[in-house]
Amino acid sequence: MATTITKPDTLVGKRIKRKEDPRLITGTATYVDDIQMPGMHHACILRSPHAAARIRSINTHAAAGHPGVVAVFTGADVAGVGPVPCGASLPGLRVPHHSILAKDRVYFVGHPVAVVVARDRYIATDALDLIEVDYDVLPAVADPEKALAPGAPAVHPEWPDNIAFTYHQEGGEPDKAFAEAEVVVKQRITSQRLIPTAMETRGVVAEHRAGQLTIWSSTQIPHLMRTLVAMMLGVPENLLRVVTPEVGGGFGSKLNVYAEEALMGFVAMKIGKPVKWIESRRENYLCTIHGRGHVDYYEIAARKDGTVLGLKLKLIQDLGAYHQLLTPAIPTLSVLMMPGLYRFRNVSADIIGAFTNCVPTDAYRGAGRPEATHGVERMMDLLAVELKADPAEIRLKNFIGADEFPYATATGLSYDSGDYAKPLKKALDIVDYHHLRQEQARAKAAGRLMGVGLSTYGEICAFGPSPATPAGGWESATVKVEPTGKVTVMTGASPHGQGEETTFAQIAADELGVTMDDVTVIHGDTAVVQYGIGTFGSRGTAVGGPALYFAIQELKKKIVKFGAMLLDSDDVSFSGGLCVCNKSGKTVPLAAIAGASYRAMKLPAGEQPGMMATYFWEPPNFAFPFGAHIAVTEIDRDTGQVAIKRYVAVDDCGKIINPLLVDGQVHGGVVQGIGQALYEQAVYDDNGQLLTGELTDYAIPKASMVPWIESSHTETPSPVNPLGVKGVGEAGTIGCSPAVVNSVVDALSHLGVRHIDMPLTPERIWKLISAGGRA
Amino acid sequence: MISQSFEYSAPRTLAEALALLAGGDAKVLAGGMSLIPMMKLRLAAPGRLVDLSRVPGLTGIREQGGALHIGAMTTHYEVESSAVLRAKCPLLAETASAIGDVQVRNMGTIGGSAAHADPAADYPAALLAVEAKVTLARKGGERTLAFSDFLIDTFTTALEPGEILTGVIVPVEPAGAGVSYQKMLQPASGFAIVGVAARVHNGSVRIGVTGLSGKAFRAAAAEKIFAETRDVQKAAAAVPLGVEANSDIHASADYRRHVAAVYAARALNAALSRAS
Amino acid sequence: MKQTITVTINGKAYSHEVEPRLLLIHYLREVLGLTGPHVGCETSICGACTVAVDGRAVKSCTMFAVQADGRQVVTIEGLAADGALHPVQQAFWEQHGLQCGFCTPGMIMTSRQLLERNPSPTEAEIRHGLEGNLCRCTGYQHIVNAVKAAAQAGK
Amino acid sequence: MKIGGAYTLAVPQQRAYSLLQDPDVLAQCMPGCDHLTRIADNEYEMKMKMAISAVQGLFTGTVRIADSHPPSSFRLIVEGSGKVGFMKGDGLLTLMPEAASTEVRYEGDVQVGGLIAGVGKRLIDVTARLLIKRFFEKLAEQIALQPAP
Repeated sequence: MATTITKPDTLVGKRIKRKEDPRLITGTATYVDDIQMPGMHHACILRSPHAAARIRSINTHAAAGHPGVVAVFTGADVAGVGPVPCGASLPGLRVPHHSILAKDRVYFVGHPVAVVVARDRYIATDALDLIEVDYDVLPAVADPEKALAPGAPAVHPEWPDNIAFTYHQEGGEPDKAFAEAEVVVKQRITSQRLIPTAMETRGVVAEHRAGQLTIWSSTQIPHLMRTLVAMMLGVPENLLRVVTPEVGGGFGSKLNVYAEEALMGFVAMKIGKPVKWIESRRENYLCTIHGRGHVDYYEIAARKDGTVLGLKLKLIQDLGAYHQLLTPAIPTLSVLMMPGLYRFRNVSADIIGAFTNCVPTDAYRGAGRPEATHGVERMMDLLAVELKADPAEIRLKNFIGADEFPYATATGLSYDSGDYAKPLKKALDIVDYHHLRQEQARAKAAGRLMGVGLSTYGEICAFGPSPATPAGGWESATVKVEPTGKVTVMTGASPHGQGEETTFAQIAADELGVTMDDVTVIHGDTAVVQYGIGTFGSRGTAVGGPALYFAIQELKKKIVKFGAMLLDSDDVSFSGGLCVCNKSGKTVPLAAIAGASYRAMKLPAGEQPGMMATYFWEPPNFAFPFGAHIAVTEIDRDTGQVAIKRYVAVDDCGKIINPLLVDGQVHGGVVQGIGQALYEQAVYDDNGQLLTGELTDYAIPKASMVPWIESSHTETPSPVNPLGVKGVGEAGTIGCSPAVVNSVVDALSHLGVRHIDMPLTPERIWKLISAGGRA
Repeated sequence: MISQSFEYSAPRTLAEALALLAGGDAKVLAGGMSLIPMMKLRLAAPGRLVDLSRVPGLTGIREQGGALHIGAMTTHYEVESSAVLRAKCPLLAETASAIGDVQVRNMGTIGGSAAHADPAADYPAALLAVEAKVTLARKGGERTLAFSDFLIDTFTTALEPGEILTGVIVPVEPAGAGVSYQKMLQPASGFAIVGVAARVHNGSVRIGVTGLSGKAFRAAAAEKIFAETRDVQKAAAAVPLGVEANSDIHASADYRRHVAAVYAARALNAALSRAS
Repeated sequence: MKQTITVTINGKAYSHEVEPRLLLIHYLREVLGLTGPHVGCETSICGACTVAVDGRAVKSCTMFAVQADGRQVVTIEGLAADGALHPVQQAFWEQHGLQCGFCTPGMIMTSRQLLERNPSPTEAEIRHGLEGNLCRCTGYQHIVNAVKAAAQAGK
Repeated sequence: MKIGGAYTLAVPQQRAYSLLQDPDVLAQCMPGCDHLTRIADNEYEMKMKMAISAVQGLFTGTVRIADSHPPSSFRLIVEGSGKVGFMKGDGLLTLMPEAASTEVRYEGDVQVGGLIAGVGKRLIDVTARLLIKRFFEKLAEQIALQPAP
C-alpha cells in the first residue's frame, strides 16, 4: 500500500505574533521600576558637574540629617568594593582603577560622587541638593584627536599621553599592494559618538535578606553580572541572585556591569532594607555608555579596472575616561570587519585608543561593525567616483564569489557562507536602478539634487567561539517536558525585546510536536536558569537557538527510550509529538511519556527519571550575515534638508525563524542607522560638558522623521549551526548609514562634494551647497 | 527628576487667582508644558503654583465686534481644531497645529505660551502677524495691550508682578486674506529653529518671525519692501537683515538667517497662493 | 502642605492625600500601583507616560497629581478592563507594533486618541500624530501598520 | 561660546572707564546682583540671583578686573556657580572715544557647565545676550541719573 507522508506544517518560517505581547500591551509587564517591596528605600546619586577636578572635600552632614534620609555614602565608604570591571584584554592595555564612587578625583561629567538613600525618591532628590562638594577644577579634554596632541591635559595623570593602547593588525602584503596600486584614494571618515537611548533607562533594585543578596537589574547579561558583581562585592556567587525583569531595550548599553549594580548591592547590605535606584534620562545620557566615537583615516589601493588590492586604516577610538566591560575591544571588531564583502587580500590597521574626559564608549548596536562598514562602503564609493565607475558595478566586481566559501579573510576570519551579489541584485531590481539613474539625470538637469546610495555590508555576529570572546561564547538551554506534557524552555540568552519567547517556542514546538501554547520560555533569573551568557551581538537566536536545538535532540533520545519502553518495542521513532512503534504503528503521546518518566514506575535501563535535558553549545565559528541597502534621497537645495524618498533593505540573515520579527529587527536597525546618518550626535564642548544632555537636544528619530522601509530578504543558510540561522539584530544599523551618506554625497557630487561626515545636518549640507554653488 | 516642594492652589475665580498671585513667590500654571519640566529639573522653583485651569471664563473662543476673543487657558488643540478660528483666523489655527506634539497641544495653552515668551515658540510669530492684542488682569482692573508691545525680550513681557494674562484678541480676517506659517523645526525638541508667519491682504503683508533672535518680531523692512515691489524674494531676503541671530548646537546664526529668508519666501508664497 | 484629591481612574474613584509636587505618573505608579505608564524622560519628549485625562492624551510626567483632582483618568490598564483587548491593543499585537514594550502603553494611548479624532488617518497623519511618542526598537513601521489596522477594524 | 558686541555710553571715555571699574556701579548693573565685596585688588566676591522666565538660580563667585589699560581697555572675568550649574565669562572690553560718548566693544568667551549646560543649551546664547543687554541698559540708566562729577 502506498503511503503518502505529508511533512507537518512547521511553525519555523511563519509570521507568528509574539507570545510576549499580551502582558506588554496591557501594561501588566514588570520592568525594574515597577518592583515595589515593603520597606523599600530609594537611592539618588550625586554626580560631578565637572569633567576633570580634584575633590577637596565632601560635606554630607546636612544631607544625612535631612528627615527621611537613612544613609549617605561617598567614595571613602566604598573603598572595599572592587572596581567596575573591564572584560577586554589587549597587549599593553592601560586599565585605570574604576571605583564605583569617585575617590579624590572626577574624570567626566556625571562621574558618581555620593549616594543618598532615603525613604522615597522625592526625599532622596531633595537631600542631593544638600551635599556640598568642593572641587578644584582641572583642564579637561573631550576630543580624541586633541587628547593625543602634545600638551593636552592628561585624563589620567599617570599616563600623560592619553593613550590607553595601540593595536596593529595586518594581513597579506599591504605595503606592496599600495606600491603596486594604480589608484590610491584616501579619506578621513568619522563615526560620531552616539547615545544608545534605550527607552527604559537603567535601574537596579537590591535586597539583602537572610544572607542572600538579590539584584534586579535591567541588563542583557544576568549571569555575567552575577559573577562580576559577586567579585566586586566579595559575596559568594551562590548567595547572589540576579533577576532580569522585563528590559526596555538595551542596544548594547545594558551589555555591561556598571557602578550602580554593585553600589545598590552595597547599600542593601548596609541598610538591611531593599533599595531602588532608577536612572534619570539625564543620568542615562551622562553615565551610561555611548557608542562609536571613531576618527578613521582610510586608504584604498586599486587597479584602474576597479580591482581592489589593499586597504589601510588608522583608527582613533574615543574611549572616554574609563574602560567599561568591553570598551577597548570594540574597535578591534572594526578592524576584523574592515574588508567588508570584498577580496581585500592586503590590509593593515592601527588603532590608537585615546582617553578623554567623557563617559566611556562601548558596544552600541553593531559595535565596531557599523564603523567598519561605513568606512569601507564610503571608500568603495570614493573609488568608484575616482574611476568614474558605477558604484554597483565596482562592488559586484570585487565581491567574494559565492563559490569561495568558507572564505579566509586577510584579517583572519572565516566567512561561513554567502552570495553577496544576490541581495545587491535584488535591491537594484526593487529600486529599478537603471531607470532610477535616468530619473536622477533628469532631476539634475532640472536643478534638483537627487542621490542614489548603495551599501553592501557583511557583519560578524553570533558571538561567538569562546576563544574569541572575553567571557565564553557559548550559550545554554534547558528543555523540560513537565509531567502533564507541557514544555518549559530555559535559555541562558536573556532577550530584551527581540522576541525569543516566541521564536524559541516555534523551534521547540516544531521539534517536539506540540503547540506554541504548550511551550513557555523562561530567561533572566540566575536562580532559575542555568548559567548563560546573554543577548548581544546578534547572538540570541544564532547561539541560543542552536543550544536549544541540541538540548531538544538530547531530550528526544530520552523520549525515544521511554517511548520504546512504553510501546514495548525496540524500533520506535518520535515525531509530531508521538512516539511510534515502527513495526506495530502503535503510538504513545509525549504527555504520557513525560508522565511515565516522572511517575517512574519503571525506567529504561540506565535512564534517570524525569524529562529534562540541558545543553551548552559552543559554536565552531561566528556567523556572517550580509545584505544590500539602497537609499534614494532628495536634498532641499535651499536649506540642505535631506528627504529619504525610498529605502530598500535586502538582508540575508540565513534561515528565517519568524519573518515578522526579522522585519521588525530590520526596521528598528535601519532607523537607528538613519539616526546616526542624519540626526544623532553626542556633543561635548571643549571643557567636557555634554551639550546634548537630554532628549530635547539629542534627536533620536521620531515616526515623522523616517521613511517607509521596503524590506526584503535572501536566505543563505549558515553551515555553522543546525538551524542555518545567522542573526539579524544589528544588520539594519550596519547596512544603513553608508547607504544614506553615499546617497547624499551622490546627490552633491557634481558640486565637487567627495565626502560628508555624519550627522548630515541641514546646515552642514547647506554649507557645501553654498560653497559649490559659488564655485 | 522631582521638583522642589511648593504650595498649590486652583482658584475658582479670577479675583481669587489674583489675590493668590499677589503673595510673593507665586507662579501661574497655565498648562505647564514649559514650566513643569523646568521645575522637575529644578531650574525653576516657585513657592506657589496658581493653576488657572478651574477659573471660569478663561477658556473658549467667542466672536465679538469683529474680533475673536480667545481665553488664555484655551489649549493649542482647541485653537488648532476650532471651526471658528479655522474660518476666521486660520493663521492661528495653522500655527497651533505646528506646536510640539499632540499631548503638548492637549495641555499647553495660548496664554501660557504668550506669557512665557520663549524665543523659539511658534505662537508669537502668528500673533504678531495678525496684530493680536492681549488682555491683562490685575487686582481691580484690566488692560489691553498690543502683543507687539507685550513682548519685550527673551522670556520678558510687559506682565507686571501680580498680573494675569487672561486672553488673546485677534481680528477676524477679511475675505481674501491669505496666511501661512512655515517652520523649520529642531528635530529633538520640536521647537522652531526658525518659524515665519505671513499674512497677505490687498497686497500688503505682515510677517512675524520666531526662533531667529532673542524675541519674536515683525519684519517691518521686509513688509515695506513687499508693499513697494511685490517681490517675494526681495522681501524675504530682508527678513534677517540687521537681526542679531541666535546660535546653538542645532543651527548657527548664519544658517538661521539664511533659513529665515527661505522660510519667509515660502510663507509669503503660500499666503499669496491662498489670498484672493 | 498635602492636599486631598479625588480622581476617577479606569472608572473607579480614588481619594488620597498628596504633596502638590507629586507627579501624576508617580501617583499612578507608586500610590495606585498602575505601572503600565512608564517614565522614559523628564523633559516631556518621549511620551511613555501618556494617559488620558478627561479624554485627552497627556504626558502624566508633566502634570501634577493635584491637577487631576476631580478628573477622569484612563491608563493602559483601563483599556482591556472587561477582558477583551481594545482594537488598538489587538492591532499592536497582530502587527508586531512593539519589541521591548516600554514605549507601548504610551504609544497605544496616543494611537487611541489619534483614531478618535481621525478614524481614517493616512500614513503621514499617523506619523505626525505620533510625534510625541518615541520608540527606539521598531523603527515605527509596524506601529504605523498597527494604527492602520486598528482604523480598519474600527470601520 | 563666543560673545561679542558693542554699546554706546553717553559719557566720555575716561568717565566710562572709571564707571565700568567701579564695584558699586558694576553691582548695580549686573542683573540680580546685590553688591560686590572686595576680596583683593580688582577682585570682588559676588552673589547673584538670576531670574529669567521661571528659571531661577543663585550664583556665588567672583568678579575680577585684569589687564587694565586705562582708559581704553580691560578684561572682566566673572565666575559663578550654583545648584543649577556654573558659568565663567571672560571678556575684553575696549572703549573707543566718540565725541562726548564712548563706544564699548566687548569680545569674549562664556563657558557654562552643569545642569544648565546639559538641559538649557538652546537658551544659553540668547540668555547671555539678554544679560549683557540688561547690564548696559542699566548702566545707561545709571549714567542718566548721575550728574557728571
